[in-house]
Parts: sequence; structure tokens; C-alpha cells
Amino acid sequence: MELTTILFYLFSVVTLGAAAIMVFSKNIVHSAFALMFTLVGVAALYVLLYADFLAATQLLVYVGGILILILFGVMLTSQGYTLNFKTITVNLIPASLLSAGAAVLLIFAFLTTDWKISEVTERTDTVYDLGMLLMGDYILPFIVAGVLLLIAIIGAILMSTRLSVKNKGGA
Amino acid sequence: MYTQLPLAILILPLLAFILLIFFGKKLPRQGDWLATGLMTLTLILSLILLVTKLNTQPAEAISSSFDWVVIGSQTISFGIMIDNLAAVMLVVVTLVSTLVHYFSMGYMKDDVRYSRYFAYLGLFSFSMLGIVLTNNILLMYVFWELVGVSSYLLIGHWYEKKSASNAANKAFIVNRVGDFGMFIGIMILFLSYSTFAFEAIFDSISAGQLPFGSEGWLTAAGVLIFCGAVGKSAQFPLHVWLPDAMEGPTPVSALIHAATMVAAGVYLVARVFPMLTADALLVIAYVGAITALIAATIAITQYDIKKVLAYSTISQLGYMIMALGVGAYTAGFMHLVTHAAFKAGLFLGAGSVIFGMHAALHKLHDHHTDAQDIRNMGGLKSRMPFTYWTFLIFTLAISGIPLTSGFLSKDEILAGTLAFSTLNGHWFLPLIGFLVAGLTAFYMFRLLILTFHGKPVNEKIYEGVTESPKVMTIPLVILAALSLFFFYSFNPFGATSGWFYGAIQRPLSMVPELLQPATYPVFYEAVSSVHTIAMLLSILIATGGVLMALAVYHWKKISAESLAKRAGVLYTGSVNKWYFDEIYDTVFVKGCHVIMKMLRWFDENIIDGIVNGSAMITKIFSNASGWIDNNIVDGLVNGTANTAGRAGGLLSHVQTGKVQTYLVYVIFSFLVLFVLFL
Amino acid sequence: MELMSIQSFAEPGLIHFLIVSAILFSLGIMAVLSRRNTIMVLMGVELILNSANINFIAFSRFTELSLHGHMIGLFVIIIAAAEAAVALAIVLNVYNKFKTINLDEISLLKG
Amino acid sequence: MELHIFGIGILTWIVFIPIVGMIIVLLLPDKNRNAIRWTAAVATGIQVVLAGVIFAVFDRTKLGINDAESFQFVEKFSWITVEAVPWVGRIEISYFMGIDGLSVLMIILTSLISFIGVISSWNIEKMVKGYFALYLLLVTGMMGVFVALDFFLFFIFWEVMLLPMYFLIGLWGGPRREYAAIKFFLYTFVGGILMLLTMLALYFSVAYTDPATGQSVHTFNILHMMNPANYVDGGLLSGVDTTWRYVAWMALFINFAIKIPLFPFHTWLPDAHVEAPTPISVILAGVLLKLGTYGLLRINFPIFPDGTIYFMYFMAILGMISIIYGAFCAMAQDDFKKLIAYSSISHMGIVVLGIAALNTQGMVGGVLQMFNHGIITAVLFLAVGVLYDRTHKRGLNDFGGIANQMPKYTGLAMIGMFAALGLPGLNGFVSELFSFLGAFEAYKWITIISVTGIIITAGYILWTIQRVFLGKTPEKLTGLNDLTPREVLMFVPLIALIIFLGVYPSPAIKLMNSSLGYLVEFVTNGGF
Repeated sequence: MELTTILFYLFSVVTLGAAAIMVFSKNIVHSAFALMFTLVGVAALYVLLYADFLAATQLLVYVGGILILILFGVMLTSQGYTLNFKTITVNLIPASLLSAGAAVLLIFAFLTTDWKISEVTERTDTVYDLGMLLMGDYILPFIVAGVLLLIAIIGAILMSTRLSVKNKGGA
Repeated sequence: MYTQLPLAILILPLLAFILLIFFGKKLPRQGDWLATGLMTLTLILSLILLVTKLNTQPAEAISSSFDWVVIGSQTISFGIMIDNLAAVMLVVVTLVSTLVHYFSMGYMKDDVRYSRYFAYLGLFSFSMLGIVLTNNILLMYVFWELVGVSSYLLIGHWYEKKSASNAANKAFIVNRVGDFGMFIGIMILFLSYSTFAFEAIFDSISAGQLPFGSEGWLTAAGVLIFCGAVGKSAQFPLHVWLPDAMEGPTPVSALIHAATMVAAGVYLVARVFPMLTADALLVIAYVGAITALIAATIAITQYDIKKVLAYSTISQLGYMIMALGVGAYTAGFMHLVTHAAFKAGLFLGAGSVIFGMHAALHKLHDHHTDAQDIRNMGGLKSRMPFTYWTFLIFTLAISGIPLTSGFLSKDEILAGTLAFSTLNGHWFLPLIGFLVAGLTAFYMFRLLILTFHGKPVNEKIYEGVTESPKVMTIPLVILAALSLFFFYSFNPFGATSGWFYGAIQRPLSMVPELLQPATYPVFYEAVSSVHTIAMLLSILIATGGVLMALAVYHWKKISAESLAKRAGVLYTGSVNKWYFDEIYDTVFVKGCHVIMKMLRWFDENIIDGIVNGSAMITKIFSNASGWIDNNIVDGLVNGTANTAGRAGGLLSHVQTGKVQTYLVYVIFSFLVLFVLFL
Repeated sequence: MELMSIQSFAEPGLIHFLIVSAILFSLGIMAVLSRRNTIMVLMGVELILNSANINFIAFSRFTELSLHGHMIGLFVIIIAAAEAAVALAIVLNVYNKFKTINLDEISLLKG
Repeated sequence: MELHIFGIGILTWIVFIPIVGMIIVLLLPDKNRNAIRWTAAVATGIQVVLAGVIFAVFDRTKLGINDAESFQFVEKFSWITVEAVPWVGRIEISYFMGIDGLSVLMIILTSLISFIGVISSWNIEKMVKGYFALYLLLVTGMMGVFVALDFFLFFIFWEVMLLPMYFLIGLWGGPRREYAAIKFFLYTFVGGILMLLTMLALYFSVAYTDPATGQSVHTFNILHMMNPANYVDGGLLSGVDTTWRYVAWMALFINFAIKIPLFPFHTWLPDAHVEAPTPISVILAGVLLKLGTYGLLRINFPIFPDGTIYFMYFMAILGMISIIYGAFCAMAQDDFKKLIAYSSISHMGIVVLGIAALNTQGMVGGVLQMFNHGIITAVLFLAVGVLYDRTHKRGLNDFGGIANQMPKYTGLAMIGMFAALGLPGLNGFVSELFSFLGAFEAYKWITIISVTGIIITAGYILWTIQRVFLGKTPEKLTGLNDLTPREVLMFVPLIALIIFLGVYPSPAIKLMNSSLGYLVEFVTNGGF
């Protein structure tokens, strides 16, 4: 087996295993940390797919940003000083049935579809091309994404600001 | 021989310290025999060393050293050095220490921390011997601080008393101020000469190297190192700690705050004597003189027996420092030795009195009367004969009455100051010297008379006082014997012919010729020409002081009250110790408190304020945008939401309200569609 | 059969990545549907987004989608970031209002 | 000098052993608290052993600093390499570790303090598993910073260390832990951003020519950054004495000054210390603060010798202000932990003053002071922790007469206190002496003013001793137990080191003498 093969299976197992831990863990902090491993694993899979820039972005944005946000959420919403990290599951039977069904259906669909696989181009780096694309074909989505982010930031800040103002008024 | 013996002398007390600190409580009698035995052994070794050294010709210093650390390309080595000065000092330290050990076995008998006390005595002896033996100014600084710590621990021995721990703190911090100067002096020397060893420094100076190429820095280095002595030897302006240090047990006062540690400053000046310039020596002489005067004037009005002795110690130390300053090197050091004997004796005698008083008060269940106040004593002569007679000898010695050791050394110092003034015209120094000699005789006899003579103030207490046990009186007798002249010189009127003057000779000055004080031959000649006058004058003045004391306190011819009234401001000043404590308290302690409060406020409000302030600014911005949000954006949002809400309201009754349930429906439908279209 | 399985085990191709993504997707669905805690639901959404992303990248590696797949993946990540920020702000507001973030206790939508 | 264990270099072992421990801790069941504790103890214990091995075989004559050849235990693998990026060239980030005389002492300190920290964490009962997992992650971060020779790696370890610290304060801390944790996080975060920017600027300005291929390669290698010949033409930080180089120096300096912490950047420290649990305070004061001065010496000094020389006086003055200011503020505190926190500021000021002197004595004194201060404050914080465990109080005025109640404890704590006060014969004195000696050679008056700090230090330490240990025992404090064997165990190695290094510091000084001498030469020659 080649190195890439080994790595692929290794990272797949890490990703899926961590995802499973995330989903099934009772403790939300554990879940959050498991999510971190999942995200890192996905980033590694990106690397195997020659998507180095995306891997880096994945690490920076997901692991560095979103995960931290989630952790903050956990911290801020845990009740009082008695840290209540346990979470409870609902809808257990329909949910597991549905997700298993989804998995089966998807895999079935993937396997039966006749994919048009083209020549694999060995890319050394993608940053330059991505940059050109981003500034060329994708300039409009790029700007829209920027505006979206701005709006999201303002929105998030506004909501949390009101939160603190209200808290103050309440106290 | 010269390396093993000093090392053994150094290590034995340390051994005592270590053994007692770890196993003290488990040993029989809490290990006092161990400490005392080891100390006695040290004394014997020191005596052997002294005799060997004095009989070795030529009388050069013998030193050996090892490399302590290599830093950069410089090697710093530590080592020991034995010259006659060190050998004599060794015997002084070990002798007093041994006697104090014996005395303590009686005095401290029922103390709660008996073994701890002896352990600290061991630590002190170790550090003090280190100061004496070292060949190296850095190592001396190390031991210098260590004696400071052991002094701190011993002053604070009864740390349950707030006054004791305060006194301990004061002693340490005031000493630190002096050590600060010494530290900077050491740094100047090291940066100029890349070595800490005395010999090497002197060699470099005599080879013409000056610190940073300037003569001013050499003087500065000398004066800064002298700062260390100012702290440790309680010289003006850092003398304030010593009277407070009397909070410690009395034998400790005898050992540390009278005979040895406070004399370390004098020893230090003697050690660095060759590198002191004439200017530095002049500063030293004046500091000593001022100290002697101030302390003597305070001592005449004090009533606490230990306080009187403490001020007299400061005053005598001033004498020694002054002697070194004027160039009377041997006389100054000799006064250190004789003073060690009689002042240790005085303190132990005072200890014996206090011990007796305590026992008497204890029997009477009287806890209010101060056992140390001489106004509560009187007439103890017949109750404590041993103590009285030895105390008398010590008092005669410190007053400079002929046939005592004190006379020999004091006389030489006075002659030295007189000679110095004939050479340089500094008349202030001999003037103070003679004045203080008179004052000393006066206040010491005042103390003696009020304590031992006259009628007892309180008959009951008087009845209760008994002579102290033998283990306490024998050290007194030994010290009394050592306070007589023949141990130092067979001629009772001239020390110069004795062995001491032969052994301890003033070292050659190493500084450039222009900066040197008067050379020894010149000085010696001046001393010989004024010696007779000085001797006569000193006998006259001392006798005058004694007679005055007798007239006021014994025969009651002159009323002490009227004298005090006539002195007016001088009297109140003296009683209040010239307000040094109050001034220092307002300027330094309060000043320090003000600064620290200010800085704390600054830290918590300004610096932290800036940090929190940047958070504030962010908050203001967000508030501004919050206003826009509330009034404009929200208006739109609410409008939309209201519309949607009304529309939703129509359908709302089919909802369960649980999001996840809906999601289940959604996904289920999705999968169904998926299957259908696949 | 045996040969085939070994072969398919050997070289990870498009299908392998797609399968991984499918499993990841179903796990995400599981989290979204079954956990009470809103934050857990959010994490499930992140998993789903990630699985979609893997698909895109895999296609861009093995099909003609080429770098455009990367671009879409990039935008997905950007939107995920925005989504997470807003969603968490919402969660905090919800928490502030209801003192809980358990979805089944928040049933204001109930008609 | 190389040393491999099972084919893996010793530095990798010493850095990642705690991670292995962390994984084991995470796999253990929650309830099995003792197993978790023992795992952490064994992991850090192995580190101590490895540090001992390093100490034993370390070659004292090799210089290090800017010469890759003379670093020891080097491990270098290219880690992320991206070929031929347009207008950037080849990007190279490598897993590059190695130690020289500058870092070896810090490694020993880190392993020792981490181990002691585990022992003192034994009585933590809240979320044991999470605590030890984060703790071990923190240890890896700290150790990694001290061995990394690639700026990127350095940065990663630096940030890896911050997150666990944040949680350890924020979850296991005292009543105001959120405030303290967020303050800590923000301060260090600001510093981190400054460092990141400087790192990138350096990265784009430095390119070395690969001898094998002749390519021009951008690199994060710290050693390459030290060589003026490697700076590309027209790079932001190329040249000597340019404004941008000063700006970059300042940005890095602020980052490290926050960690040290130097005078205007210090206010996170008292809060963090007061709220942090005892073992975390020990780590914080014992190791984390040293990262600041270590960073100065490893990065600021050799990469920007021109900036260092330009800002020499500035550093010395900040050091002086920290010494005096910290001492006065310490004196004004009523809270035992705050007092020690401010005394740390004062003592770290001595380090800065020493290294700012740019001569061997000052440098050796400064680095030795880092080590000594680590040990001394560890003892002091442990001492506070012992009292806090028993009385749940930290106010200095709440105590009194402890000496009668707990003689063993008093003896050990007083040795620590006296070491902090700079008593000769204990280690604090030696390093203060050399720091001041070095500083005095360079700056007379600044040093003289700084030395007054030792008087103030004596003042507040003695006052503390008086208020806590001496005096009559108040009613409420009677019946305190003296130290348990576990507590004695955590004090004894530190106290032994305090005394040993105070009497004979040569073993420690020999480790770094040649390296630091070379560093001084390197910086004063402007990097050649």
C-alpha cells in the first residue's frame, strides 16, 4: 500500500471516529473536542485531495474560529457555576433510522452512479490559481461573501450587545 | 594545617546548626551540650591557630582558594585567609560565643524554643567566623548578610511579642540600607579589577589602576564599602536599629549586638584599610566621632539597663571607627578586642541581673514591673556579689580607668586622634574623643550605682533576687579577668610594648601617593609626642566623669533633676534619642507607605484603567450602533417579522413547537423523494 | 471478488471519499435530529457542511469540476463561519430569554 | 550531540510525552481519579528523567545561538514544503528543534516545575480528567516553545500553550476567574497578533539559497533569520537600522514584555495569579513568565541586533521601573498571592535589566535569575496554596503565628522567602549579583537606582513574614496540621535546589556560559 492510501484510511477513521464520538458523547465539552479532531481530519483529507489552500482555510476558520465560537457558546450557556455539560438525546429511534437510511441511500447512489472521472491532474499548489479565479470569475460571489460576513458580524455583535444591555437593565 | 584548621573552625558551628535544627527536639536536653561542646572545640582550635600563627615567621597572610564559578572569561574564586588580624578576631569570636553558650544554658533554661535558640547561635557563629576567615569581599558580603539573618532570627526569638518582630525587621532592613552601599562598592571594585579577592584588589590599586580611571571613584568605593560597616556597626545615621535589637534574649545581645557582629564593621574597615584614600578615611573618622557623641549623649538619660548598654556599645563602636579613620589602626582594633571582652561581660552581667529580677518578680506574680528598668533596682550589690564585682571591673574598663584593658586601648585611640589633629588640624575629633570619654565614665557609673548601690527601691523585689547559678557567673569571671591589662600588655600605661602591637600592625596604604593618609612613621612620631598628654588627660577626664556620677547619684550632692532642668532642650533631646526614630518614621516609613499606596492606586486605576478603558471605548461604539439598531434596523426587522408572524399565525395550530420534530418530518420527506427519483 | 475488494481497498478513489462524506453526513443528520442541546445541533450542521465540502473537493480532484469545486468549498466555509457566528448569537439570545438551550423546551412556535 | 530513544529524538520525546499522557488520561474512565493523577505524574516524571539525561550529556562547550551545527539534539524534518509558488518561491516550514546553552536550563526548569505542579494538583477534585488533560497539553506547549527553532513551530507551541491556560484559569479558578481568564487571554492575544505579523514580515524578508537546488527559499527557520545575508533585496525588514526593523523589534518586544511582564503591560498577572488554582499559579510564575525573556533572547536579540542595541537603554529603564514599581506595589498588597505576583514583576525586572546590559555577566545573571525565580516563586505559591488549603484565606492580615502551628512549613516557606529577598547562600542572590554586576558595567545610575529595590524587597518580605508567621496565634488558626508527606515532597526538591545553587551555582552557569557569551558577542557585533 502506498503512503497516501494508509494516510487516507487513517484520516478517514480519525474523522469518522471523532465524528461518532461527537455525536454520541453525553458530555458537550467532549463533543466539542471530538469535533475538533473531525475538522482536523477533514482538513487532512483535503490535503490528500491536493487542496492545500482549502486545508489551511479549514484549519484556520473551522478549528481556529468556529470551534472557538462553539466553545464560547458552551461556556456562556452552561448554567451558573454548577457546570452542566451533559446533554440529552431526543427522537432517538426516528433519528437513527433516518440517518442510517440516509447513509444507505447516499452510498447506494454514489456506487451506482457512473462518474465521469477525468485525468487526475497532479497539482503542486492551488493558491495562485485560486487567487486568479477569485479575482476573476468569482469576483462577484467573493464580494457578496465579504458583505455577508460583514452583515453576520454586525448582526452577531448587535444581538450580543442587546444581550449585555438587557442583562444590565435586568440586574 | 592552615587550610584544614580554619575549615574545621568554620564548619563545626555549621554542623551544630544543622544537627540542632533537624534533631534538636529529639536529643537529650534538646542538644545544648552538643552546641556548647562543638563551640568549645572551635575555641580550642582557634587558640591553637592563634598561637601557631603568632609564632610563625614571617607574619604574612596565608590564604588558599578554589574556583567558585567561571562566568564569561572571568573566574571568581573563594578562599580563606589567615593573618594575625583574622587569627585574633577568631579567638575573640569563638571565646565570646563559647561563654555565651554556657551562659545561655542557665539564662534560657525554660525557653520554649531552647534547641532552636542554640541552633541559631551556631548559625551565627558560623557566619561570623566566615566573615573573619574570608579572603574575598564577595564572600564577606555573603557572610555579612548571613550574620544579618541570624541576628534577625535571634532578635525575633520571642516572636510572639510584636515589639520583638518589629525590632528584628528594623534591624534587617536598616542593615540592608548599609549593605546596599557596600554592594555597589563591591560592584565598582569587581568591574575595575575583575576579582573579589582583597589581595588582588590591593595589588591592582598599588599598580596604579583606578576604578573607571578616576580617583574620585576610588574614594567612592571606599566610602560605599564603609556603608556596610555603618549599617552593621550601627554608626550614625543607621544606628537606630541597635537599641531596638535589645528585644532579643540578653546573651544574644552580648554575643551579637555587643561583642562580635557589630564589631564586624570595624573588622571590615580594617580589612579594606589599604585601599582607603585619605578622603575616605576622613569621612570614616567623622562618622565615628559623630556616632560616639550622639550615642553617649543619649546613654546618659536612659533607664533601661540594656538600652544604656546598647547606646554605650554604639558609642564605643564609634570610637573604633574613628580610630581607624584617623589611622590609629592597631588601637582601633585593640579596642575592638578589649571592648568585646568587657562589653560582653557587661551584657552578661545585665543578663544576670535581669534573670534575678525576673525570678523575683515571678515569685511575686508581678507582671507589670519592668525587670530591665534600673529605677526598679538598687542595692543589688549584696544580693548578687559575683555579678556586682565583675560588673564593677567591666565598668572600670569601659570608663578607661588605669590597670584595665579599656584604658590601654582607649588611651591609644585618644592619642591617635590628638596626633591626627596635630597633623591635619581636625581639632573636632580629639575634642569629641575626650568629651565622650568623660560621658562614658559618667553614664556607666550612673548605671552601676543605680543598679547595685544605694537603697533598694522595692524591698520585696530586693528580697527575691538571688545570685545566678554558676553556669552564668563563671563566664562573667572569665571575662572580668580578660578585662585586665596584663593580657594585652605588661605595661599598664602603654599598649605599644605589648604583644598585641607586635602582632597587629597597620598595613601599608596601597592607594596612589597623593591620596594617602599620613604614613605610619609620620603618624607614629606624632602619636609618641602627644602620648603622655593624652594619657594624663584621659585619666583626668575619666576620673572626673566617675566623680561626677558619684556626686550626683551616690552622695546626692547634686540633684539630677536640677541638672536635667538646666540642660533644657539638650535633656529632652537626649531622652528622646534626638528624635531619630521619629524622623525616620515620618520620612522613610511613612514616605514608603505613601509611595506604595500611590503606586497601588496608580496600578489599579490608571494602568488597569487604560486596559479596561479600551474595553469601554468598544462598548461605547457598540452602544452607538445599538441605538441605530434599536431605532432604525429594528423598525424594519420588526415590520417584516410582524408580517411573517401574522401569516404564520394562520398555520400555527398544526405545529407542535418542537423544531427537531419538524426536522424529522423534513428529512423523512426528503428521503422518500430521494428514493422516488433515484 | 476478493481481488476486487483488495483493489478497491488499495487506491482511494472518488468513491472512497464520497463514502466517507456520506457517513459524515448521516452522522450530522443524527446529531441534528437527536440532540436536545442547540449547540450540539449546530455542531451537527457543521458536520453536514463538511461532508458536502468533501464531496466538492473530491469532485474537483477527480472530475472536470477542477478548481471550481475548490471555490465552492471556499464559499461554503465562509458561509459556515457567518452561520456559526449568527447562530451562536441567536443561541445566546435564546439562552438569555429562556434560560435554557434545550430545543424541546423552546416551544414558542407551538400554535 | 544527538540522542535517540527508539529512533526518535530525545527532544521529541520530552515535548510529546505529555501529549501521550494526555491521550491516556482521556481514555481513562472519569471515576478512576488516581489513575489519572498517576498518569500525569508518570508523564511529567519521565520528562524530569529526560531533562536529567539532557543535563548529563549536554556539551557545555558548544555555542548554538545562530549556528545550526552547534545546536544539540537537533531534529529537523521538512514539515510543510510547497514548491515554486509564484512570486514567493518555495515555502518551507520545518519541524526543527534543538537546544543550546540558552534553552537547556529552561527545559530543566519546565520539567521540574511541571512535575511539582502535578504533585500539588493531587487534591484537585473538580473535573479531574479535564484538568489533567489540559495541564499536560499546557506542558507540551511550554516545552515546545523552549526547543523550537522554527518560528512557525515556535508560534504554534506558543498558541497551544495559551488555550489550556485560559481554560485552567477560567474553569478551576477562584470567584473572579472569568474576568481574570479573559484579561489573560486578551493581553496575550494582542501580543500573539503582534508576533504573528512580525513573523510574517520576517518570513517574506528572509530567503536563503538552497545549496542543493540553488532555489531561493523563504523560510521560517529562526537561524536563517539571524543571518543578514539571507535578507532579500527590498524586503520589509532588510537592511540595518531601518524604521521597519525597529517597529518589528518593538512589536516582538511588546509581545514578550506582556509575558514577562514588564511595567506597563503587567496588570493581567496579579488577577490571573489570584484567581488561578495553586498549581497553575506555580506554572504561570515558574515557567510561563520565562517564555517572555526567553523569547527576547532567542528571537529579538539575535534577529534584530540593531534594534536591540538601539533600544538597550529603553529596556534597562523598563527593567528598572519594574523592579522598583513591582516592589512598592507588592508592599501595598494585602493579598498573599497578589504580593507574590507583584514580587514576580520586580524579580523579572532584574532579568530584563541583566540581559539589557549586553555583557556576559548580565546575560548569565539574567538567565540564571529566570531559572532561580522560577524555583523561588514556585515555592512561594506552593506555600500560599498550603495555607489556602487549610484556611481558605489568602489575606495577609488573616494570618499570624503560623510558626507555632506549622514549624516544618514555616521553615521551608521562610527559606523560599529569604531566597526571594536575595539572601546570600540562597540562589536568588547569585543571579541578582551577576545581573546587577553586568548591568552596572553598562548603566551606572540605572543600576544604582535598581539596587534600592533590594531594600524595598527586604521590607515587604519581612513584613509578610511578620504578618503571617510571627506573632501570637489567633484563636481561629489553632489546630492547623503541619505538612503532609506529599506536600513535603513537593517542597523538598525545590528547596534543595535553592540552597545548592546558592552555595555552588557553577553547574548551572557552566551550562550556559559559552552560549551566552557568544550571544553577547553576536549581538554587539551587529549580527556577524
